[in-house]
Amino acid sequence: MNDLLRHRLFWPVVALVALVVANTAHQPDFLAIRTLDGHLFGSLINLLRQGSPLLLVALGMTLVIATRGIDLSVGAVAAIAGAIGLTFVAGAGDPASPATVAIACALALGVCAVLGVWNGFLVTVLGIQPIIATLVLMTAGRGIAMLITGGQITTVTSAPFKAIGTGFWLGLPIPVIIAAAVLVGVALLTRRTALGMLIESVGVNPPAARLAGVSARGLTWSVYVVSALFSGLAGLMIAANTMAADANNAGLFIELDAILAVVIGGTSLAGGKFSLSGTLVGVLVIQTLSLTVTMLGISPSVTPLFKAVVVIAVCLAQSPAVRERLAARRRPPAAAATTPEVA
Amino acid sequence: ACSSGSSANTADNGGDDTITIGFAQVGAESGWRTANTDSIKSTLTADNGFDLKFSDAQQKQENQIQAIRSYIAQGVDVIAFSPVVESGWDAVLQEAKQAGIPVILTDRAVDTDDDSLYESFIGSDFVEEGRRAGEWVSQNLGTEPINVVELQGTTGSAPAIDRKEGFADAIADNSNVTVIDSQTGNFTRAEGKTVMEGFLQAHSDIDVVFAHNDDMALGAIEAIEAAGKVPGKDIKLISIDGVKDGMTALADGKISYIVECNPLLGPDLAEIAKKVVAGEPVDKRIVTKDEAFDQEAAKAALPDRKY
Amino acid sequence: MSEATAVVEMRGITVRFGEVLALDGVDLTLRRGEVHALMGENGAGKSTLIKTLTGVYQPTAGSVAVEGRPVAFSGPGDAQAAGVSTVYQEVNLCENLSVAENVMLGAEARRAGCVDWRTTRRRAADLLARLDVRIDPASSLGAHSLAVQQLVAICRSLVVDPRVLVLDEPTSSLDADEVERLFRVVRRLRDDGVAILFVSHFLEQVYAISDRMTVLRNGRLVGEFRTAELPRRELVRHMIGGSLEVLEQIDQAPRRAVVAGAGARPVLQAVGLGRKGAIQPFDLDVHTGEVVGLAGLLGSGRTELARLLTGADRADSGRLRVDGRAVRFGAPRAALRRKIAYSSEDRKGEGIVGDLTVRENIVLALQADRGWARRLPAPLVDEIVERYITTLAIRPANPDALARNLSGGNQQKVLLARWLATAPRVLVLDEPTRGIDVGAKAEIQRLVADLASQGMAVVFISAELEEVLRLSHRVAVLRDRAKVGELDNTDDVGVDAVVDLIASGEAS
Amino acid sequence: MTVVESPASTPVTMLRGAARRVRLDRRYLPVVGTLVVLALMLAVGGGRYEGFVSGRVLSNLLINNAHLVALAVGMTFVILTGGIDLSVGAVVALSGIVAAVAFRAGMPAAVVIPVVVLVGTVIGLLVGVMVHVFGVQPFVASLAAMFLARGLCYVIAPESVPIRDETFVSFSDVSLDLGGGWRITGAGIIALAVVALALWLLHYTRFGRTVYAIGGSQQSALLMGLPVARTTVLVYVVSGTCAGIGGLLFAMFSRSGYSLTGVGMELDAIAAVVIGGTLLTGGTGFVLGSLIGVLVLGLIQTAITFEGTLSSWWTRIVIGALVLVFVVLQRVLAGRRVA
Ligand SMILES: Nc1ncnc2c1ncn2[C@@H]1O[C@H](COP(=O)(O)OP(=O)(O)OP(=O)(O)O)[C@@H](O)[C@H]1O
Ligand SMILES: Nc1ncnc2c1ncn2[C@@H]1O[C@H](COP(=O)(O)OP(=O)(O)OP(=O)(O)O)[C@@H](O)[C@H]1O
Ligand SMILES: [Mg+2]
Ligand SMILES: [Mg+2]
Repeated sequence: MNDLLRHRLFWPVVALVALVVANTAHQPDFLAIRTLDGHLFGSLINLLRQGSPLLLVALGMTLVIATRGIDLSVGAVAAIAGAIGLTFVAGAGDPASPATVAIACALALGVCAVLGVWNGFLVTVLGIQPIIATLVLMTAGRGIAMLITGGQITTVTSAPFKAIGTGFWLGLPIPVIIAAAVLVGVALLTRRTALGMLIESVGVNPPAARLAGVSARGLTWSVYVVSALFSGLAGLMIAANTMAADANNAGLFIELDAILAVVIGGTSLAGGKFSLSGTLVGVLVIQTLSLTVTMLGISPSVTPLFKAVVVIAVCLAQSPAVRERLAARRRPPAAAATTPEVA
Repeated sequence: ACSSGSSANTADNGGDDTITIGFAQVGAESGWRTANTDSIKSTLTADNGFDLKFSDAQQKQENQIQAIRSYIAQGVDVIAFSPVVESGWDAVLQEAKQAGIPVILTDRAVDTDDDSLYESFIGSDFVEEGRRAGEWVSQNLGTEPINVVELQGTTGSAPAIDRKEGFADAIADNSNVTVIDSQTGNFTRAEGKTVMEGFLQAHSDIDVVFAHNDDMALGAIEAIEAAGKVPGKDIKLISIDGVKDGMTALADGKISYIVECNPLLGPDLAEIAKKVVAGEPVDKRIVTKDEAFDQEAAKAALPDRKY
Repeated sequence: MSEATAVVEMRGITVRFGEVLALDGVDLTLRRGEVHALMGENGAGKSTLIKTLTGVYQPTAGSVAVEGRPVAFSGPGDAQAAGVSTVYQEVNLCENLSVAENVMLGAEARRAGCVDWRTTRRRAADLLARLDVRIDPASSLGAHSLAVQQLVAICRSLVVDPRVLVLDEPTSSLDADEVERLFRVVRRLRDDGVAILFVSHFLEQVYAISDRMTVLRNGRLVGEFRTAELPRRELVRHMIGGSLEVLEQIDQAPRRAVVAGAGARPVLQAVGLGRKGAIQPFDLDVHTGEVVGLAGLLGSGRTELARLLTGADRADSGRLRVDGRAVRFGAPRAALRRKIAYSSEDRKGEGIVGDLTVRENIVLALQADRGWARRLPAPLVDEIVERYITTLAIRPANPDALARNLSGGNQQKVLLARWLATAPRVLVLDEPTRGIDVGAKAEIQRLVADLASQGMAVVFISAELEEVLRLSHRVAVLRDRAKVGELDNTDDVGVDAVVDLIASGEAS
Repeated sequence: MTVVESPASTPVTMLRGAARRVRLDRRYLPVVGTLVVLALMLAVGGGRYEGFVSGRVLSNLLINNAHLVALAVGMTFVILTGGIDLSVGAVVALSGIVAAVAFRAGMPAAVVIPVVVLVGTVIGLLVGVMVHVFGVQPFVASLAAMFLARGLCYVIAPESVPIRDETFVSFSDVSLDLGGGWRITGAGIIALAVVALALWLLHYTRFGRTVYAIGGSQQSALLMGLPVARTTVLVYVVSGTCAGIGGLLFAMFSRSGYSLTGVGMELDAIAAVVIGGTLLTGGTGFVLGSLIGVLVLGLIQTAITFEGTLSSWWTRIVIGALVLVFVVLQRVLAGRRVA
């Protein structure tokens, strides 16, 4: 019981459950999952589908943050990916052919990889602070996306492309499958290999990691590439969701949501230890929060207030000070360390 | 030497009657805005006797004020702009007035006590747009009890406030029409879709969607279709703007009615600007001719729709 | 000395960190005008006791009284205000500020609400002069070596005219000269009636300066003793608890082995290697099975030399050869590829990765060398970690403890384990015994000798000249950031010879 | 000795003194780098556009960005401690709205102005308490405060509210002509006063020194016995207050309050601070740098207007590119730092 209470993710999960309960109380079939033509439908499925792009972006962000960095350009990169994907499909002879769509996606992801390389270059080679390095692409990126779409909202009809955003496979929404696959992939890659530990060492103490022969530059660099790739994938999903490449609004402010998700999940912005499951919980909390606003019919003008209250509540409950107090009530008093570090 | 910004611009002080016009655009936040920009850029050309200085404020009032100040410093002949916000322009407009540069507003009005700060306003009436949408709903669908959900524009923006108000006004005396929910979809397709998905979860009895712009309506269509319903039949959609994608959906019967909000302000602006520079009197308020379309009208209009 | 009045009385102090009972009912009495040594092995609880005194930790049980009045400091600020001034074990200063600012921070001279920089700087300069630290007070602290920083930290503790001065291993990276200077100041303060709590693993220093000592073992109080009445062997027995095995080890600590195959090709050879502003070009050969000691005063450039050998810093002149082949190290990684490892003197800044576990810290370098894709198999990791925890007696012996929660000495051991785990051919150790207790120090020295006899080449840096001499086959002497000579360490070479060389720059 | 000082000696010694100071303090290099690039940009702009380097255009830099100067100053404090404050943009909107609504309700300027600044202070205090007492990460704490402030804006008045109070309007109309096209407004003077106050706070008070110490190492600052708790909270209070002042200045600038003002303004403030040579990791930086940073951003905006033909997308791309050129040049000039 104590262990459970002290778990890092205890309060975020409580918040998540509370939101789900509130929704269910308001709308009893909130938890119901129906099948329609063999596809799963229902609020929860919707939630997962809508949360998929955010999860992708947040996964990349988690890795970047673990190295003490931050990537503000994710939204712009997503917009670029969507713009490239849809513009290519629109221009192709046969928009409905899977081959066209495959090429479009490959092209978009390829460009995103280049953008990631660019970010990584600014951070690792030129040594520009990550927040500014990625701010450059955040600003310019939407311009590039608009340049690609000519300032229009490109609209296309292409069934295979649309499937990326709204399709089903084995009864499950394709975006959910993609996001889950990426999550599992990243988890395996970081936890089954030594990648996770090495990234964390770079985040905790860069000089020490360097002396230990960790190729900090290579790792940091690739983390930005990964982040851009995942953002690109998210961008394709966002574009496919409405089949429109909206250079201005696709993935707008997604960087803030992603960072928030990462932090709610218990990964510190100071770098170091990261938690992928935490990020997943964070994403679910944020996505459920947005849905709750609609479900409960909260007025648009108080929506930000509502969000602020929930975020503050989760953060305070998670805070060491409050946990210490809670723990103190349950156990014989412990030495309260005012500094985390000990000589 | 180059200290006084208001010194005459060298480009047009000879016999040559090119008009230097500084245009401060809001941004490029939507397809509508891009069409608006295109119209202005393609009308105010050198061939038509204009030297256009164009700037994009990226949706920020401070950038727009900055741009106007800079136009004053550069000594243009006319300043035109689409204000991001209604209020807060007195100071900079005063500066323009002192420098003797006439100002023309497009698309959105400014809220000021001093009418002399600008020459003319060209644009639509957002309240009227909302009212027309509301009237259509009330007359055509409100013959039996219906539930309406509203997809609002960006919270606090003038079009969102005015369209909501106009719509509410128009349906006020029809007890059949009830707005059961209203959320912001931020004028974007993606959010329009997300919010509509939420609406569909939260309410099983939606008859009509009123979207403050076409993009949100298009997003809502996606959501309705994904939920296995037929837009235009099970749920009817009304929206405002009349961009090409919206008109296509209207022609396909997915949207039932669109109130136009005409972005092609270029020709009007050119005409007014010439008059203002020539010192001729102009109307203080020029409301653009906005049409409204149903399916038939859309089919007819679509082939030569430019934006 | 007569029983003077007690300034600080700590009674029954118990401190618990989660499962770890760091202190268990410990008493400590500090009297006016005495130097009181706090003794114990690594992890015995010395630093924790000190931090409890200064309010960094709140005790689970027990009481603290200063001048007879019970106190509960809520932080070092409080303690300082009550006249308890402390130098903590790791240098805790701000590298981004100047030396003068670091010394005076929180005690700046003020005039009319404004910081009076002129007076502030002058007072800082005076204090530095008192310890004979000859550096520019306006220079940035980060530009100075760890030893200098330690001296600055000591200066800082003297700013407020303390009634109680707590020094947690202040001498760990100071050379003999610096220590003597520090002791002069300490004695003067003692004579002025200040109570001084002193922690050190150097027994000579403890015996030279302290009047009385309190010995801790495993978080428990062993007892309080008068220094004059406690023979060294007895003290060590108290510290390590009964068994005298370690003592024997210390006595028969290895004397250097015979120089192996002189004239053979060196594993590592530096020719004219140098870096502007850091160290002048130097030549150095390191052979297999050889321990090369680096001797020199504080700031003489030993660390810089070591960093150039191992790619930690890039050389801007000269060449480096491994097995006779020219190499160029752009980063430590390149050096590690060639099995050349460097253990930094700055374990907090460049050594320990605090938020990782002991296990991860130990295998970090090995894993980095293998590449991320080939994770070390878990059984192998466990075996390695197990082995080093046992050999180096790392405490707590829990591989899953966070490295930052270990005591200073144990962190040093973890660091050492990291480099040993990579099985290097050349191991460059910069102050590896810094802050390590007598037993562990003997163990490490033996380890170095053993490794050398098994064919490893070791470059050994230590502030303790005796230690360098005891272990090395050859000693390279540095002065003013230049290598000034080299000695074959035959039996007749003593500390004096090296000191002469340092002083004159010529081999005697 | 009564030697008559040779006329040449004064400037020479002065120069030497300056040179020594520059050589002494590598810490000033980033700021100097920023200044040099600013000058470079002016030169290029002046060559390219007519009337670019004129008193009027340059005065406009401060007039148009007075609010941003206030924000950047507050942000500098926070960033120096290694924190970040994302709430400032929303606080600008909130205090602007509060001002507009209060004036609309007929309250006198003497009441409204302090209240408006206080709004910022309170939000800053909230962030500070969350950060320090509850150990919430600054990014998240201030993000929550941003939502909170934005939400309050919508609740108070979703529409844009004009300010017509005569005292206020006449005060915001204050404009001193300095000759040659140069002028300064009341807002500009307030902004400069904020900068001066910040300079004093940071360099001549213990509070300021503690700010730097915390940025260097919070743990060390704590063990050094500095008032870390109080300072951490205060830093956010300062930033909040500056944001309140920024809101006031923006209200003077736009003579209205609007719930959507200042979206993304926090990023501009952060960018200005960082361009001004302050490290986001804390501990190094100068408030004057932040002032220059704001001017640089303003200059980029001005250059774009002068270019006159950029489409929306090219505007964004060019802004991004200029920021990049700037940061890279500054790094080259200031030399590589160990990250
Ligand atoms: N914050 C903490 N969390 C968990 N354990 C801790 C913490 N601080 C100290 N310890 C444990 O308390 C014990 C005492 O540590 P302390 O630092 O006081 O030792 P020390 O006597 O100073 O040793 P050294 O000579 O190596 O510096 C150690 O076992 C250490 O691991
Ligand atoms: N980054 C730096 N910038 C400027 N000077 C430095 C820098 N690092 C070290 N120094 C100076 O260079 C000299 C050599 O320092 P180094 O640390 O190499 O000496 P050392 O012999 O290892 O001494 P120590 O016993 O202190 O470790 C010292 O005077 C130090 O202050
Ligand atoms: Mg210790
Ligand atoms: Mg050294």
